Amino acid sequence: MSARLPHETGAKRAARREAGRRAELRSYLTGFALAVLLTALPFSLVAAGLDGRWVLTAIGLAALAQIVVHFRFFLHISLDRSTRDDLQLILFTSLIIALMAGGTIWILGNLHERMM
Amino acid sequence: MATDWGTLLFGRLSFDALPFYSAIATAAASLVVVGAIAVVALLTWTGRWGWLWREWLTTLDHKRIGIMYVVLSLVMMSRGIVEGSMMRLQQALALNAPGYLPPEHFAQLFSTHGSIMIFFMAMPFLTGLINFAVPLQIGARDVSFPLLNAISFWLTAGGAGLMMASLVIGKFSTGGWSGYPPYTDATFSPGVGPDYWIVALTLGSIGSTLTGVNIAVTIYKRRCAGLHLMRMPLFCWTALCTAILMIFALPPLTVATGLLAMDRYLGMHFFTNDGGGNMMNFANLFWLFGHPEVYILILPAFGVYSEVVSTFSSKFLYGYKALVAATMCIAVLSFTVWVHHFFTMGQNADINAAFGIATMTIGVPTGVKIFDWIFTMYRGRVRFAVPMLYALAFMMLFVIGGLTGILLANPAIDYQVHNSLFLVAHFHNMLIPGLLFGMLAGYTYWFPKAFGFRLDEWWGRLSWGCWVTGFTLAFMPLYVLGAMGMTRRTVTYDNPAYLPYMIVAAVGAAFLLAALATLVTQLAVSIRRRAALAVPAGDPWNGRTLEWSIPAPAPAYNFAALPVVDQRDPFAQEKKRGEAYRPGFIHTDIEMPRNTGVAFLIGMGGAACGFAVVWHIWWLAIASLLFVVATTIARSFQTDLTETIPASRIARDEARWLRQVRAAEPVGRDDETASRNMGLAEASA
Amino acid sequence: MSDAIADHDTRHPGLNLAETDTFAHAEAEETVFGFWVFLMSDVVLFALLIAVYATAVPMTDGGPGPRDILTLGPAAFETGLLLLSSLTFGMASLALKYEDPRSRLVGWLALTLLLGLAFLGLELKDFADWSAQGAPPQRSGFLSALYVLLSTHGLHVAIGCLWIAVMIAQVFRFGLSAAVKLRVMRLALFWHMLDVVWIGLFSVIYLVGLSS
Amino acid sequence: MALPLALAGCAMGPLSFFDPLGPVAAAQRSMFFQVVAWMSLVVVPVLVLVPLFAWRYRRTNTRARYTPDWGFSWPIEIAIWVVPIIIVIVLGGVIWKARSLDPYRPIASAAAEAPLEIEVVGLDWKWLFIYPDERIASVGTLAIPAGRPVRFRLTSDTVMQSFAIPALGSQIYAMAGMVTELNLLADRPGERRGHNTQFNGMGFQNQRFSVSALPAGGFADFVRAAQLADRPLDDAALATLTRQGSARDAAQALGAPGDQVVFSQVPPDLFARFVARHRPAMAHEMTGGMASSTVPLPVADPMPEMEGAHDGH
Ligand code: HEO
Ligand code: HEM
Ligand SMILES: [Cu+2]
Repeated sequence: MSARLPHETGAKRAARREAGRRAELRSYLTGFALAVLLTALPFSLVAAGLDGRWVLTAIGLAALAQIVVHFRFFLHISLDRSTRDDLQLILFTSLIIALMAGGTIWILGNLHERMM
Repeated sequence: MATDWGTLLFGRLSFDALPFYSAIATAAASLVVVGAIAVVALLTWTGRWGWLWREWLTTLDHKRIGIMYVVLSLVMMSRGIVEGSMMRLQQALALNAPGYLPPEHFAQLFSTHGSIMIFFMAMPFLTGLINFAVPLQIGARDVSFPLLNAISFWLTAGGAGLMMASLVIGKFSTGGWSGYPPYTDATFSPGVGPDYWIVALTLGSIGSTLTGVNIAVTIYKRRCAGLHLMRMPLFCWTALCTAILMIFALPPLTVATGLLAMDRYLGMHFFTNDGGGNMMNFANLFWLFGHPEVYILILPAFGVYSEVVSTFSSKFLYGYKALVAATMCIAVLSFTVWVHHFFTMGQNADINAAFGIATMTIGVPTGVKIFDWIFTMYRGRVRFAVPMLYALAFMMLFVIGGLTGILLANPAIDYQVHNSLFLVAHFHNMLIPGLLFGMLAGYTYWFPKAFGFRLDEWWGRLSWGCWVTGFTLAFMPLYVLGAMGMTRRTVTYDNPAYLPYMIVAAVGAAFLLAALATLVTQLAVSIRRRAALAVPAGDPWNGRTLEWSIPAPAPAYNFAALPVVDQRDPFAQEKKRGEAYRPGFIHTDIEMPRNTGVAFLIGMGGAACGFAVVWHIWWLAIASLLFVVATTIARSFQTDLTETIPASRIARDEARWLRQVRAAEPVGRDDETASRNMGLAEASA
Repeated sequence: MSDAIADHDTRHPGLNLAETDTFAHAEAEETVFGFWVFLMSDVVLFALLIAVYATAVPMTDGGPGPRDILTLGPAAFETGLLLLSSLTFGMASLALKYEDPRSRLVGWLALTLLLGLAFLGLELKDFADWSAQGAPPQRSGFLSALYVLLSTHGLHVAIGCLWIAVMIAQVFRFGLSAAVKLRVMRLALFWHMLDVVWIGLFSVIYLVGLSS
Repeated sequence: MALPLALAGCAMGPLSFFDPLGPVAAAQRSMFFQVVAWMSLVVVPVLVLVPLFAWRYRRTNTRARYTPDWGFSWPIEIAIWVVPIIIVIVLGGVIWKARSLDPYRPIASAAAEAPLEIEVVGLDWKWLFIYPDERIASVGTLAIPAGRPVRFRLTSDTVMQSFAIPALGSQIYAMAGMVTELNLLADRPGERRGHNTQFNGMGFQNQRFSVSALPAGGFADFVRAAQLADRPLDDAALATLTRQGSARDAAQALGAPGDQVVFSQVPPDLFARFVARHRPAMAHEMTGGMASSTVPLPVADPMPEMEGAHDGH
């Protein structure tokens, strides 16, 4: 697994590098393609003038999916053991956002209803 | 046209901004000016400018930054306490009479007092203690981002400077520390007051956010070998949780003050009465920050108590894991209760009940902590040193504040006592015996590690006595007054039944002033007696954690060799096994960040920008902003940012210290406060 | 540092330099992680602004609402620009990691910069158009929230652009030193996060605002 | 602390819920004692154990046992978690039940009468009470019939304020352009006071009023007297009221004695117009879109004076 096995020859190392690079390039391109797709989808729903609850749901899901795509392919956050630290951080942040933003909308929505 | 040029150059600034509107304001402003001149004169007289610049203003050493935070905090505390006492005196005189303070001055006082105490007394104090102690406790040489640390400090200092400036130039907000619009919007407060409030808080909160990042990363990434999270001293745990709270709880404040600034400066309509504004958004945002904030304040104090109770009971901390779990519970729960600050705004009963119950839930882990400290004393050997006295007073008084907190947490009861002096009593009951006693305990506890000598015990006890008496007299009557319906922020009243309580409270405030005075005296006396109080061996309290295993004062690089730890309370175990004070085998060169004036410049640039924004001096605002940006960019082009402390010097320092240790006579705990205590503890505690 | 660093173990988000530059990789563990923590704080700020915006949508004070001023076309175009810039920054990251010739790294960075500037230009044009239609931020609570939410993101993009420019200068000045690499890595996180935030923005402001 | 409060009882003055005049305040008072009692179960042990342990295990007491390495015990641990949890559950139940004290919730009363409607407008620094059905209004004094529930609807024409009559019950905020509600009941005649609890400027401390819960006949007399008194709430009177100053200042300006004024001939949609001043769209809904609701309030623009008084000079 290690990148610097002492007995590795120069040529072998270069080949490994090239392979690594191609894999990463592919990953960026995949991410880009998925992101384009997940953007185009909700935009076209709205552009087509569709409405209803399901459109809102679709917008939300597409956004969520695209965020995951960005995290996975551009920010290289994965479920690997070694990257759990930042995944936990992201999950904690999501919890805080859910509490704060969700709470805000809940409470202000209720106030709006009762006071305006 | 001349006037246009004046506006262009000086914005709203004019001679009217000077505080000649009342004798008291003029006097206060003069005091600030005279104080500043005196400091400058003293520095010039003693030729200390170079020293100040080299040793302090440009330092990146976490210990010195920590010390500067505490100094800043003590200076601001002096102002805050004087202001609090002025209000107490006013109210003692204000039965059917105007008293000696006009309403507007009184309103400025509670606004500056609250803002200063929270943002420029409490926050710097706890940040200072964390900065000083955490790297030492985790066996690190510095925090993760020393330059950022210094920038945080200088931004905070810049904010504090603006608070002081508001005393001399212009007026401060009259909207309280929570600054609710629409009162603070341009329609109702067109002056500079709320702008000062916004700008000072913004500088402070940027500083705190960056501190939070810095401390969290330091604790995550800089622990010495073997120091697993579950082996960390409790103070580090509370520092970590506080740091996390800072990272996540300050954004709502930034949003709240930022949007208010948009209203005031650009005529937008976030919180205005008209134009589709909605002040309820502000209340919501402010308390999304405000509630976690009070736990940012209290958690480090809890950490100090954990260290202190264990050390001065000569005993293992009871329930370490429970304390860790309770700390984390408090940190997470603190994000779920903010609505209890505006139960009376109009949302439905279900929401109020949900948040009321969530609020009470925090009482459970808090109570666990208190009982854990109680059982730490159980079957211990309790010594009544000053930090322990603070801890004991804290436990007794804090539960009363907790009880009243639980009362407030019940929406139906809060409908009655909200905005009353009952609430003021509650939060001072948490803030003084809880936070402030903790900070003072920490200050007394770590002082010898910072300066190499202990604080005078007698004056410390006297000060403690004044704090406890003063607090009790000044704030317990407010519970009754609140129950009698007296509102907060009231400059005069007409109910004679309030008067006796008000007089008692004023007497209490006098004790609190005395407490401040004795604290200052203690410092002066200790400096004078520093030879007798010196503890060069570094362990005056028979400490248990890593910071006590190094000399006092701690060297710039903290540890000659980075420690390796295999259990909790590592230094206590080392001493027990007779392995303490062993010289390091090999010393290596140590790279430390080189001093730089960049942080100071950025902080002052930020303050200048803030001042310019307050007074609408746009050229200066733009210039100072550009200056900050340019400084940052220029810094990023600098190389050679570290300096090397050669191994030989480290070996020499260490050898000298070990000689001092060997020369020191070990003292038993009975002699802890005697001058024989050179910082070497007797093996059998 | 310990051996753990020598393998693929990344303890920070973003680019993993383990295979190509062990020294910078070891440093990154702390530096890049720290910046990521800061970004989380920033994201919370955006989340709150979005929440405030959501509560402000009905507060039009009789003035224009979302349907009156928002249009899908420009939003889609702006989204495309940002998305493309994420890809170009990804290419820059690879050029950095595999220590390609300097010109290639600078080229990708410059392209990203251009895309960022184009985005800003379009956003400013939107603002100008809306103001011309009688919908300046001072008109209502809704419009205040709209402009502030968008321009907070815009301000971040502007900072990102300035940062890219500085990094281009630093690449010329210092080459691919560890310090430069670490800065570009942090910049990459910043840039990608801005795009993530934009997903939230276009979904809430444009898509939800214009549907139903 | 509870004891002196309880003893103080009526000595607590006219602004205290410890001397309640209605069921809401009475319930709040009893809940106060209930919470104190439950909390005492854990607070008292702390107050006892801290000095006890500190003294018993003081360093000089060498007879006490010393176990430096002891740091955990399951029984203690369980007790210190479980007992508070139980108390929180009990007190949570108290809170859950207390939802019936929601200020918006109408109060049932023996009398089958509909609640008395009162509209409250927060001004700087006085409250204007409008009795829409009676077409009267008052400043500096609030008269209500004892035994008949009252439904308040509140708004503010200036910054946020909080309306409180502690002896009757809950307080609630009033905000410009918005309407909050509060239901209270005085279950017997009596005199108390009310005030604003939310700081709103330099006259804040004067924003108090007297509250008279009158017997049914007394209230009818009050209404009749007000209707007969020749002090219409016309544009001039409104302009005076909305100027900054206390109720006493307003009374003086209107040539009324003392610190109270009672008005007759109150325009029917006055409250709606106050709301509409700050949120035009809302008044439409409130009045079913009647055109009159958007007629602007003929009040003097309070801006110039406000600048001075709020920001000081
Ligand atoms: C350091 C500061 C601090 C701390 C630690 C606390 C802690 C608590 N606070 Fe307080 N507060 C603080 C500072 C403030 N509070 C305020 C306002 C405030 C309000 C709003 C009131 C209103 O505006 O009308 C409520 C409801 C509470 C509740 C509580 C509760 C339940 C706790 C709990 O954390 C207390 C927990 C402790 C307990 C309970 C005692 C020990 C526990 C034992 C013995 C175990 C048994 C416990 C149970 C069975 C529950 N607070 C304000 C007002 C701001 C303003 O308006 O200007 C401030 C500054
Ligand atoms: C030590 C002596 C102190 C005294 C004499 C004192 C006194 C006062 C007084 C008289 C008030 C105004 C009460 C009112 O609204 O009627 C007040 C408010 C306040 N105090 Fe203190 N206080 C002290 C310490 C502290 C400390 C240590 C803190 C915080 C760490 C603090 C935080 C506050 C806050 C936040 C307010 C509310 C301000 C507002 O209404 O906006 N005080 N204090
Ligand atoms: Cu709170």
